[in-house]
Amino acid sequence: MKWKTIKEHIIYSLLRLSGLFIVCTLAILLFYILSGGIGKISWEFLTNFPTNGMMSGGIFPMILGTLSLMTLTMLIALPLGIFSAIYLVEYAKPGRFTNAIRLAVHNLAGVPSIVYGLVGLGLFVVFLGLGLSLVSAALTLAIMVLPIIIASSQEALRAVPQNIREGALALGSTKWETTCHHVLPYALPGMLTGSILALSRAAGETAPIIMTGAAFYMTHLPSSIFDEFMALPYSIYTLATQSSNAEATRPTVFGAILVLLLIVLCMNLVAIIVRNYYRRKYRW
Amino acid sequence: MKFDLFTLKKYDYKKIRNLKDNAIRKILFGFGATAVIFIIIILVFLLIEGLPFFLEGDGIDFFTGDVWDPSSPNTPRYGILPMVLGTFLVTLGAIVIAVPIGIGCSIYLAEIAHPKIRETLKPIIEILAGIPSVVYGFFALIILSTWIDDFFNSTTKLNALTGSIMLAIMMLPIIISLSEDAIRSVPQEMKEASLALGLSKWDTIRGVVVPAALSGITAAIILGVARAIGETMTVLMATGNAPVISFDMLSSMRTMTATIAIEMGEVPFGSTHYHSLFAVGIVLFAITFIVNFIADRVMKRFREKY
Amino acid sequence: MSEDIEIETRNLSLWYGDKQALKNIDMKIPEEKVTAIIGPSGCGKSTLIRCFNRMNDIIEICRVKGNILIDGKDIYDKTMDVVELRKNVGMVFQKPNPFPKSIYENIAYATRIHGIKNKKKLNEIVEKCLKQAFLWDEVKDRLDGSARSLSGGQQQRLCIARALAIEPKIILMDEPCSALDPIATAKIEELIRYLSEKYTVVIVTHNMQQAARVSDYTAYMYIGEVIEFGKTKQIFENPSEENTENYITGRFG
Amino acid sequence: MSEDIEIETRNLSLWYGDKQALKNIDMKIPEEKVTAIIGPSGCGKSTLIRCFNRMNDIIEICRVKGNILIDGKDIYDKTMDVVELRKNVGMVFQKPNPFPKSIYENIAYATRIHGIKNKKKLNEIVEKCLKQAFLWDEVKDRLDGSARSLSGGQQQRLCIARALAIEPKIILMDEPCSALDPIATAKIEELIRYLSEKYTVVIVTHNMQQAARVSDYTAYMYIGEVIEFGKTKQIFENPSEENTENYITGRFG
Amino acid sequence: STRTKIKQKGSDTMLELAQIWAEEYVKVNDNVTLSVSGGGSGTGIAQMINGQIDIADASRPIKKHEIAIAQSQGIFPVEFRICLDGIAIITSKNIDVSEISFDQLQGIYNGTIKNWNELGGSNLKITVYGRQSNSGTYVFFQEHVLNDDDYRTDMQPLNGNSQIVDAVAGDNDGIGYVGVAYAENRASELNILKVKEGENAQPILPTIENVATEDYPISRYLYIYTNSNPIGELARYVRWILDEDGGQKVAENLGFIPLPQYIIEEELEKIS
Ligand SMILES: Nc1ncnc2c1ncn2[C@@H]1O[C@H](COP(=O)(O)OP(=O)(O)OP(=O)(O)O)[C@@H](O)[C@H]1O
Ligand SMILES: Nc1ncnc2c1ncn2[C@@H]1O[C@H](COP(=O)(O)OP(=O)(O)OP(=O)(O)O)[C@@H](O)[C@H]1O
Ligand SMILES: [Mg+2]
Ligand SMILES: [Mg+2]
Repeated sequence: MKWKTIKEHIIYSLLRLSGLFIVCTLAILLFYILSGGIGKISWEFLTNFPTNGMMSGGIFPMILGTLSLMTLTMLIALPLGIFSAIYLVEYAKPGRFTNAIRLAVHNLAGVPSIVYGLVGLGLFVVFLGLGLSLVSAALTLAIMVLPIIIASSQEALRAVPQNIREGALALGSTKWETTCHHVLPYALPGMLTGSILALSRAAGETAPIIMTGAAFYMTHLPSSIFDEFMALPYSIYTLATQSSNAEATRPTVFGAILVLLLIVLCMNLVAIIVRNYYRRKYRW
Repeated sequence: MKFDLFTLKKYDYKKIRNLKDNAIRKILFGFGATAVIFIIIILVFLLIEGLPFFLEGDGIDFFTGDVWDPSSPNTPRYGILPMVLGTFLVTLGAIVIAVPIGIGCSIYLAEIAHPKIRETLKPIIEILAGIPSVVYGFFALIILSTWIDDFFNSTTKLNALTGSIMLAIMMLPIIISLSEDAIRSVPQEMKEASLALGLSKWDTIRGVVVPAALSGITAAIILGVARAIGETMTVLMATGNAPVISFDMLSSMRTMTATIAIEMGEVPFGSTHYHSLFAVGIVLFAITFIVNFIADRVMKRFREKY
Repeated sequence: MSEDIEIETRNLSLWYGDKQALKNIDMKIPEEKVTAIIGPSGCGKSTLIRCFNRMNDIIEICRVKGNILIDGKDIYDKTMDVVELRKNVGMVFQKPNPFPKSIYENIAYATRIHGIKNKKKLNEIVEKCLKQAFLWDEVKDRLDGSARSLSGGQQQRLCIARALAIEPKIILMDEPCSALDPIATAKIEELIRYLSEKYTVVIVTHNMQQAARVSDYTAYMYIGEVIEFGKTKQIFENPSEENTENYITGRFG
Repeated sequence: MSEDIEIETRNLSLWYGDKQALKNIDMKIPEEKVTAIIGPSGCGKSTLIRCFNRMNDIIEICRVKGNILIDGKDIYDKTMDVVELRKNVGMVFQKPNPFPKSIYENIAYATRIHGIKNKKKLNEIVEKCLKQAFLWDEVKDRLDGSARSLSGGQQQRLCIARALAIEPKIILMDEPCSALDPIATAKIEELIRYLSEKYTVVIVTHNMQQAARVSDYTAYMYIGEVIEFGKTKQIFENPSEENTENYITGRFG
Repeated sequence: STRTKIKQKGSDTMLELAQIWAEEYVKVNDNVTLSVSGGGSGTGIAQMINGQIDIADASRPIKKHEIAIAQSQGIFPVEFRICLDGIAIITSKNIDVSEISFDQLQGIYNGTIKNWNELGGSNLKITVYGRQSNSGTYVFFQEHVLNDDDYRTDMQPLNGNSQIVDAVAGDNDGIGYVGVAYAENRASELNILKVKEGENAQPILPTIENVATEDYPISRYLYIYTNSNPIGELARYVRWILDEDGGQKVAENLGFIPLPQYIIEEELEKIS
């Protein structure tokens, strides 16, 4: 009996250690990134063009590029994803076809981003003639996040209890009234949470945009969505691996990483806050 | 339905509602169909661009050849084996590291940790999951690789192990959060039943909770693996990218994803090399699709159980 | 039975996939009376009353054969407007399911979608329905409060008020008290008795005492069939089937 | 009551957070008899029997005052080994909850952890317990099959067998039949009667007929208090409290 | 906006050069928007062939079959030499070998030489670093030093010159090849080898002068390619690149070797 208690204590300690591992990992990562990048962050850094081979100046065009890429991706993917999820959950009759779609959506959510890049290059850049451009990259990212948005929106819709729908239908509401008044208001936060998380993943994606429209350096901001653009992840990648004077450009890399992390984490934070707020608000 | 808009009167309210209902149904169907078409296009396009490569007669060599050297001035060779092996070993390494830590951590979170600790740890895990892969890659490139080099005194800083460790850290959030869900969805009655038999908490976790959540945990691991297989930037920056057949975790390796990322830019459209990369894409797609499919199945079985 | 018939089922059968849940049910439910449906768990009580407002339509695997006439019209007819039907046949569910909106909105909602947008009129309707459901006094000061903050019994009465607001002729109740405590149950039962003056009420219950207390007619179901249907007093005191008697006297169930 | 006393509660009170769920309960449960606890929903029946094996310990907000003596020992004493206590006081739950393992493992798992590792001995115990639970004949050919593939009633009997395997002296049952059909219920009731020859059985039930059928003693609870406790026959035929009578005759609940 | 867009892409060796060109050029001529990307010489040429860009940067001359493919797509690449570059052979500090011949280099890179002691160094396995296959340096080295042999398969192909410098500096048995500018920048952490073309030739160190005079045997031109002879803004830009006080000066500042005047004249003639 005694030995058993000791043994269990050892096991609990090991389990605790694995929890600690996560904390340490994050702490180390953040420590390096913060200590490398915090000194670089300044108003000038955020609002100026890079100069002198990216050793000085700022990263404004990359920030702007990443943000506009996000916006465009969202404009394409969000309505498409959310409305198709509504169709699939609330309207589609189950059957082989719906099942196949469900399966496809579910499994495509796990397909590597590089494959989407490949398709984006072949399809949008070349076949559709959109060229290396913001819109090609946004379309590529949009089809990449589409399955994720659909899947998480479906989940949010399903989380609305059936008895709410039944309650509304029993009062003589039409299907759309039921969906619009009684399902969407409660599912929307969940749908948005999933979508924001998906988009924040897209914000950090590098591989697909290398192939579809990101440029390392541009002398001016893009003037339309058919121009190339600069983006934080691509700049980080290139500067980290190609720069002839790695020591001199490293602060810029750290600074860019910090900014990218902030953008992504802010999106995550918003998603988490939205979710927690509504989780507390609607407990079925 | 025959319907004249101009004769609509107030008392036709009911008709308007029904009309609206039908219109919206059609619009939504349109959206659903568009999304589906999008998704189908991906598949079709991938196949159109990749299949010619198999048909051109290099198909067999593709799967059996052990040399990948498409830009050789002598004889370009397209053997996918080194990259399949690279992907396999790097992923395996990541599994070995991430699975014990991941399961341990999820048990800790779900069953042992004080609710307050759980509530602080979960956002941390979510933050880890949200960090872009290029950041992990950068970390591997400049910091982790130096540590590995110092510690193992390896011949090269950028090697499979560096990649595996980084991938493990990227897999952990997926494994932990999904397994924690699985463990927490084991019904309370099940735990009570075990406790009521006079079993200790650890006996309950080990003998009842974990076995009951096993398919959920398995699915979590499989999904983590799918993520690792498909990860590009991190391995591109961390593993050194030599397309060799080697079983030494301290040697440089190249994965399928890295191959596409490295070479896609250099190929003239329509060339054999171009199609060969789509062929790699198809293989990668097939592997992740199958892995996800299995995870989906396992997960479904898990859900059905309760 | 000399009363007017409100709902009539003719040889009604129902399948969930391959499984038959209702078997050739013939039943005539009288107008402006309370009819209770009792029977052991899984015998098809819920399934049956969900046929009356075609709530089963939303279950994909469900197939129906036979006819149900309400006021003489076949509700499974192709020309039937289901939305309209459900307006005439209100339903109250086992678990109170108020919308997570304000108390006021819960009642005003259905009224509004059915075309009444006048604010004053809405107010009147809300008040009337809450009064009918014996809830007005308890909530009149907090109509804007969330319906979810009400107690279980109050929520259930709110659901009843909500059903009354669309002015149905029939009210179906599927074990409306099973989630409630005795005091709340007593209030709902009182309400049911009161409603039967103006509405046809069909109530499913597990609780035989409840059936005896509130209903005028009782149907006893067993594995998809209606074994016995008649005046409540007669069923409870002098059942003609042995199966019924066994169930009522608690020999099983 | 002339029997030996197995469980005795002395002035037992219990709170969930601020809410008192049990109020000064004094009760003496006799040995090797079946004691039924009845009462309307939410009155504290489950809470009470979950005190007997300290199952409430795992609910964080739960506080207990007063004493419970089992075989004369205070189980809420500091020196009490909870794991050991639960070994002596088995429990069967409302919903059958077999472990997702094989039928054999369901019974053998706890036994093995409690120190019996000999394969032959384990086999014997499994067989004995399944026989005691009237389940042996139905499952003897598929001991390696999943417990989840059994029917609800079989699962519940498996849970009872599982509880018997650790050789408790007392068996607590919290509405063991509420999820079962009439035939399965009848089997479990038969089993309870049989168990009372060797074990002290405490059963919570909603079903008064069931209490009347299986128990020797009955406790009637109402909002956290034991209103009346005595021989079953007497409680049902001649209750001394009006509240009890109202409940039993179905005037509420 | 009305600015002319010029897309430039290709050699990683020239990435920084191209970027600073762009930076400097818009200071003198704001009528253009320049976008610059790396990816490798092969990438640049391929995308030129695919009609995606206006200027391809290349650290090797275009290949015959590439010209053929281009022409079949209606693209006619015009070549400009824009500066000189030498490729330095580097090892880590602790390798006690100071010179190397073409034969030895070929042996190391095709896999026949595996140990430093075969070169008179200590007994250490050689770890070989090179560039990824779409790099011009990769191809140039393969053609001129390896005599078109295939690289050994366990060479670690890295994505940029700086990665090679990093890797070699941190690896006590590594060898790699990088542009001289990259080697010079980190000279203190590296062992830069003298190179001789034949067995009996004079071993030469890759200094600026030695490359400029083409004495150093692994020297090459860096190129840009346009589709047909450039006109308009594109022509102005190319002219500026070839200008002594413009692009050539930038190149010199970055450690590349500017073109002699007579070559500049030759190249200018290609601009209509
Ligand atoms: N959606 C469904 N799909 C498949 N089978 C169903 C479905 N709903 C009910 N059933 C089955 O139909 C039968 C009748 O179910 P129903 O819910 O009508 O019983 P009930 O009398 O209301 O029982 P309870 O008293 O437990 O509510 C049961 O055997 C049940 O398992
Ligand atoms: N974990 C808990 N936290 C807070 N309150 C609880 C908890 N469990 C039970 N209660 C409350 O304690 C009271 C008694 O509950 P208990 O479950 O013992 O009733 P019961 O008699 O078993 O009812 P039922 O017949 O419905 O099972 C109820 O008011 C209930 O809401
Ligand atoms: Mg029911
Ligand atoms: Mg209970």
